[in-house]
Amino acid sequence: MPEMTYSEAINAALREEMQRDPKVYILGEDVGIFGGCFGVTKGLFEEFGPGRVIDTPISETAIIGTSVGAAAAGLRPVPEIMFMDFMAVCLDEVFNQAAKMRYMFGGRAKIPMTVRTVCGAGFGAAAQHSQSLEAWFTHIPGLKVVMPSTPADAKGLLISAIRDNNPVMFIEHKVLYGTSGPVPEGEYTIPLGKADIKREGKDVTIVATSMMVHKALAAAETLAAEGIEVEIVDPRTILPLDKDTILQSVAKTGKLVIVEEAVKFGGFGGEIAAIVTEEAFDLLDAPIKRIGAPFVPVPFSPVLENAYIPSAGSIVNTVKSLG
Amino acid sequence: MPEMTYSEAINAALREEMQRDPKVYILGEDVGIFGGCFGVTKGLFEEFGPGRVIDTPISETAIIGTSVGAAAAGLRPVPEIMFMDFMAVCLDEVFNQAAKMRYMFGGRAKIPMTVRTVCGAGFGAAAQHSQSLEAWFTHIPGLKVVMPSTPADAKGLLISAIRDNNPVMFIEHKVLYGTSGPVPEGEYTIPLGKADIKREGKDVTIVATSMMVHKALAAAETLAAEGIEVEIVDPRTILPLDKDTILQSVAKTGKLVIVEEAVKFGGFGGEIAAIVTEEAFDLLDAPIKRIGAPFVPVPFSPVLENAYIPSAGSIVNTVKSLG
Amino acid sequence: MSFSKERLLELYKSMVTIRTFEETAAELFANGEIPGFVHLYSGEEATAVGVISQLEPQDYIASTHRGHGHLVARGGDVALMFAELFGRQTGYCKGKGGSMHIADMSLGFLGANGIVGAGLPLAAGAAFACKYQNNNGVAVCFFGDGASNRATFHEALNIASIWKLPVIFVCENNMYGISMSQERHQNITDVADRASAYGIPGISVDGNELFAVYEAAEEAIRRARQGEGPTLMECKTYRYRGHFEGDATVYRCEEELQSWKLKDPINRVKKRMIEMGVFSEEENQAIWAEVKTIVQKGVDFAKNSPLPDEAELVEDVYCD
Amino acid sequence: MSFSKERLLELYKSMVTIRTFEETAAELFANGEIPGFVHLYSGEEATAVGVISQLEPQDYIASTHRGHGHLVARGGDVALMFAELFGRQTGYCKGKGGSMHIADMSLGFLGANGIVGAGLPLAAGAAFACKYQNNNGVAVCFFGDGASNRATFHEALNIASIWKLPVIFVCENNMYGISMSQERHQNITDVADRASAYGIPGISVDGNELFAVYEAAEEAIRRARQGEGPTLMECKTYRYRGHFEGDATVYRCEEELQSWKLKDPINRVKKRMIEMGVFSEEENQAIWAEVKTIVQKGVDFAKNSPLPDEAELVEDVYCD
Ligand SMILES: Cc1ncc(C[n+]2csc(CCOP(=O)(O)OP(=O)(O)O)c2C)c(N)n1
Ligand SMILES: Cc1ncc(C[n+]2csc(CCOP(=O)(O)OP(=O)(O)O)c2C)c(N)n1
Ligand SMILES: [Mg+2]
Ligand SMILES: [Mg+2]
Repeated sequence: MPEMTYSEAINAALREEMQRDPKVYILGEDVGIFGGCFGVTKGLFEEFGPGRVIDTPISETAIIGTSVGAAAAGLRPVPEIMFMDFMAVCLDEVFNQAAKMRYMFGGRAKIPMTVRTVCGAGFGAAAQHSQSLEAWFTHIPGLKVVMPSTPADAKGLLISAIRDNNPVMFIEHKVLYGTSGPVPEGEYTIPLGKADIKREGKDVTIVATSMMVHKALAAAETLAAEGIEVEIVDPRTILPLDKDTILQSVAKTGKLVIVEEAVKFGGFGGEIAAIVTEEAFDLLDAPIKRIGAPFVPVPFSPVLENAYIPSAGSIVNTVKSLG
Repeated sequence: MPEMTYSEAINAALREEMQRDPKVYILGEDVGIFGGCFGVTKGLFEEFGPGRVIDTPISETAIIGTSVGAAAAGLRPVPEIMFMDFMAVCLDEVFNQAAKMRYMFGGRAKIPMTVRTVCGAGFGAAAQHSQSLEAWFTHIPGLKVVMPSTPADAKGLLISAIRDNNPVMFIEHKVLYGTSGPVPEGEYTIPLGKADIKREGKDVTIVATSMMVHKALAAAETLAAEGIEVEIVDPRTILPLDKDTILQSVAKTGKLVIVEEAVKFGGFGGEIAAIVTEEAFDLLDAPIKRIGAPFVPVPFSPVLENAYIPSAGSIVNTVKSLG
Repeated sequence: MSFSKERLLELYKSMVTIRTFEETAAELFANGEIPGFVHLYSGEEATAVGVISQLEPQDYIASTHRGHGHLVARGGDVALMFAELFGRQTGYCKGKGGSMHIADMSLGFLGANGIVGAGLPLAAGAAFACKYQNNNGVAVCFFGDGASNRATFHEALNIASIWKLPVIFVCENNMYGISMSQERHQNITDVADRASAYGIPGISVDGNELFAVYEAAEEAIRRARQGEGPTLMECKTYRYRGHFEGDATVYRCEEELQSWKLKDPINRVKKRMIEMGVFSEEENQAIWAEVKTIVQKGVDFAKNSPLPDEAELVEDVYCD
Repeated sequence: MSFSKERLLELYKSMVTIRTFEETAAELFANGEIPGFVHLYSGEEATAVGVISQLEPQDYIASTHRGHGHLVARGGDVALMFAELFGRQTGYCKGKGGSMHIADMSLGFLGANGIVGAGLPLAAGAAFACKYQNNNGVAVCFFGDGASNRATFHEALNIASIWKLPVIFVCENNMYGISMSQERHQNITDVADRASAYGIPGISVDGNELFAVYEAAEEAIRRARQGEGPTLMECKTYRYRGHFEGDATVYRCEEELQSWKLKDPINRVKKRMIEMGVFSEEENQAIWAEVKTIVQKGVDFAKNSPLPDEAELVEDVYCD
């Protein structure tokens, strides 16, 4: 399989879907002639022109609001919100409009919109450009929420998201853009709502999302050297959540550690922990442990930011603490 | 103790704090001559005049944004957002500005703002006027989140919120406005971050918030008749969360049911469940059960809305299912 | 602007249907038969009809919390509307939406909306879809004077202007947003003056005068269809009833209401039609009676319709 | 507007300090010594200085992502600024904020801001506090041409107008929001024209001409202090560098940049001052040298400052 970066994989998914379906278009700030703030949409403007790769004013409410209206009227918009932290300026359009229209209208509308956005710390971008806010979106019926961790997942999941007839939040991680991995040749999709076992193991289950999958993989290497075999479950789609795969893994290992980059308190990890406690209490041999960011905004100074982001070391220690 | 409605208690807290501190003012849509959409601010305009009880345009971003600026400049604004569902149109001002300014500025700012807003279903107000979105706010470091369930709590907590030097989300429940209860005479405050045991019991702990405290109390009566004594913990402030009181109760009962009106998936109940699993796993004699709304927007039709809102009956059944 | 007799009767009947629908809804609400919030449109009929009567099947409408009039003008089925207000299974939204969320996608009616100002970007988006697909469609967005102070107004008008979208932004300036009078909520007299901030035409008309609304809308729709971009159109009008049913309207005076009733949009059309010899007072009575029957039938349909089944609660959230 | 020699030198020195600060930061960033995002202000100095030099101690400023120039003009300490850019414990924000969040509450400087347009309602709120406390203070908000399309612009200007707040909204129109040129992002030429939508005065000036900015700001500040309400003031200017450091500026051409360099705000003041006999070319050189020393000292201070301690991570979230 050819290697591609995460960024290239997303670019390829956008290109292929735009080639396949003329109803697909992308819009956002600087997605056109600039090629995207992180370069993800590079070349698309040249290929598809200003009618389908649309630079917008700094008007997030209009970016999402017009996308919802266009989706209701039959198109398949793929708006980009430059940083996930900015979602709060257009959240009404996502959660009171897009997510609820179908239900409020008695099943008589569909909103096939995929909002691409970028989460994560690690760039020294500080408190308003580094957050992981996926938990908010998982609490909203009507949405789907995707968080790919590898180039192959990113491509296959983005294609599925664009073809899905519901509003999807597609959350990329800025630190992952430059990472490479094998990507299958030819057209393929990965179903939304299907977790992936990123590493098999029998001793402890780790559920990790986005960037944290890589931290978990690094921790797993260290732990393997000490004879502890962890199984890493990457939900990939956190809404809908593939709880069966998680429960099956816990049934095997009896132990669960959840790792998220988001602030731990009120994070999505709590939902996973609660589900497992509720549905598989008897399978558990130890308390469920969660690892996430401390209860502070993301700090700027790299020394602090480093201390903020959950580390492979803390995963190793937590797994070991389970005995 | 005199009886007062929840609405009157809030009104009294606002009046007393405005009398006490000239830096306190209130603003919002129709809070002035109209007396508030739910009548909560009645009489304040007449008493304090248009300079301190300020009718605003339909501009939630400006309502909260100016409040943050005024708070940074030394005032103590108490903005009202008419329905919690509208918070999404001014969320940036709450979470990227108010909540983070102190931290981003290295501890050199304070934002003493109390945002009053209204959650909850039960009015036939449908999907955009009935939500309980408190979970969003608990995930944001820098905020405090209060959800009173009785008139006495509402008054004492609102006074504490207004005197607090941090941004506070004060979440009222529209169905509670008309309910009555005893309220202490004279000035009193209830500290933010201190749970209250609304009923003592030894068999099962129920943690319930806002309107659900009353459903839990009703369920407790039924259960008592069958010989099951539940203890009801009302956190009152969900951020900061008084986890000690919850853990102490679980230490006594060994069983925990969490009840929230919000959509269960991704709700704050998950955080409580996760904390207890993590910190008190060995105390638990049964799986933690959560009760919350199903994964759907709030429906309009009263028959559906009734089925949507967690009921005393479902609490009874859940408690019994723990054996 | 010249109308056949049939056309005039059609417009008139549409206005009468709106009024009758709303006054009937008011009674039903007062009797406790309709739950939730209801915002009625009585007094503003010329605006909905003057604009919507000119739309084609492929066009879109984004409405407001005060949306019944827009859907009636679009040819919505009053029986399905009442059934929705009553929360019945047979309603437009199967009882899941209620008054604030009635929609009819088959009529391009993108829904009433519980969020003030939310319709503006939605309409711009629908207009974008028309332009993108080159199908000659246009979109109309209704919104209030109060809504003109919301974020969405600004962002939607700016983007519609630079994208030259076929959209007509119709401000129904009824002088209040709940209790807040226009002179207290903005420092301008004509909302239409805001058009210049986006480099688009703005026009302010007497929203109680059907033909004034019609004429302005005709030009705005023409511009939109011919690729000349959006128009901001303001219709000055007045709501007869409270903001929602139950509002005691302490913030305005009886004289103001009465002075507007003298300019009643339906009466004005009626007078003109009688003058023009389009119909007699008798024929007018017959129209009201006919409409009343239709509306009453709608109410009966609603009342006799089943309530939703509890199992429906969890349906219609996602699409396959 | 007549200036003493001292006053002129003060204004000039402020502009020179901004330029020197920014060009030094650019070098440090290029060398990998400054982490994160840095948005530099070179070329826009006349705007910051023309406005801010007229403020009183009790006044407030809300700044932007491109905020260094505003804080320097307000008398911010360049050493503390560099320490913040370097993420040091001694920085303005103890290293927690970085370039995008530098604040100095003791100077009424409500912070740079990472959210475009967020400053407008914040400044209106600070102005409200001044008016509420009757302390004769005013607030100034800087924002870009791009920000003028954001929700916050609309809501803040409307509310400031009806509340007659002592606030000056200063649009730094540098013709681009990142890669998006003004002619692509809005259908008007002068952002100041949007003032009429709120019933307030709007004025557009050459933002590269210190005295033009000064004069317009003087009147706007006078109005604000005398209770006449807000002003929207647009300064047409240009940023010399990329949007952020690292931006290759593919969206604009070299000629455009060069044509603006001919209108360099610092050079224009310098020429005028030499003509007026305020200083000689030699004295001018001495000023640059003096500033360079101060800036270099600031850099040294930053470099020699300790990094934050890990324990500080969890401090400063809540206030007692
Ligand atoms: C974002 C938002 N803010 C506030 C409300 C509450 N609200 C509902 S209708 C209304 C007044 C609307 O006034 P206007 O736009 O003039 O329309 P009108 O009711 O006069 O037709 C308000 C404040 C809301 N639904 N949404
Ligand atoms: C709400 C929001 N949207 C987008 C961005 C990303 N962004 C940062 S600066 C910028 C351009 C701002 O343009 P302008 O307001 O003209 O200021 P300038 O950079 O030209 O000084 C953008 C789009 C942001 N920080 N916040
Ligand atoms: Mg109105
Ligand atoms: Mg700019």
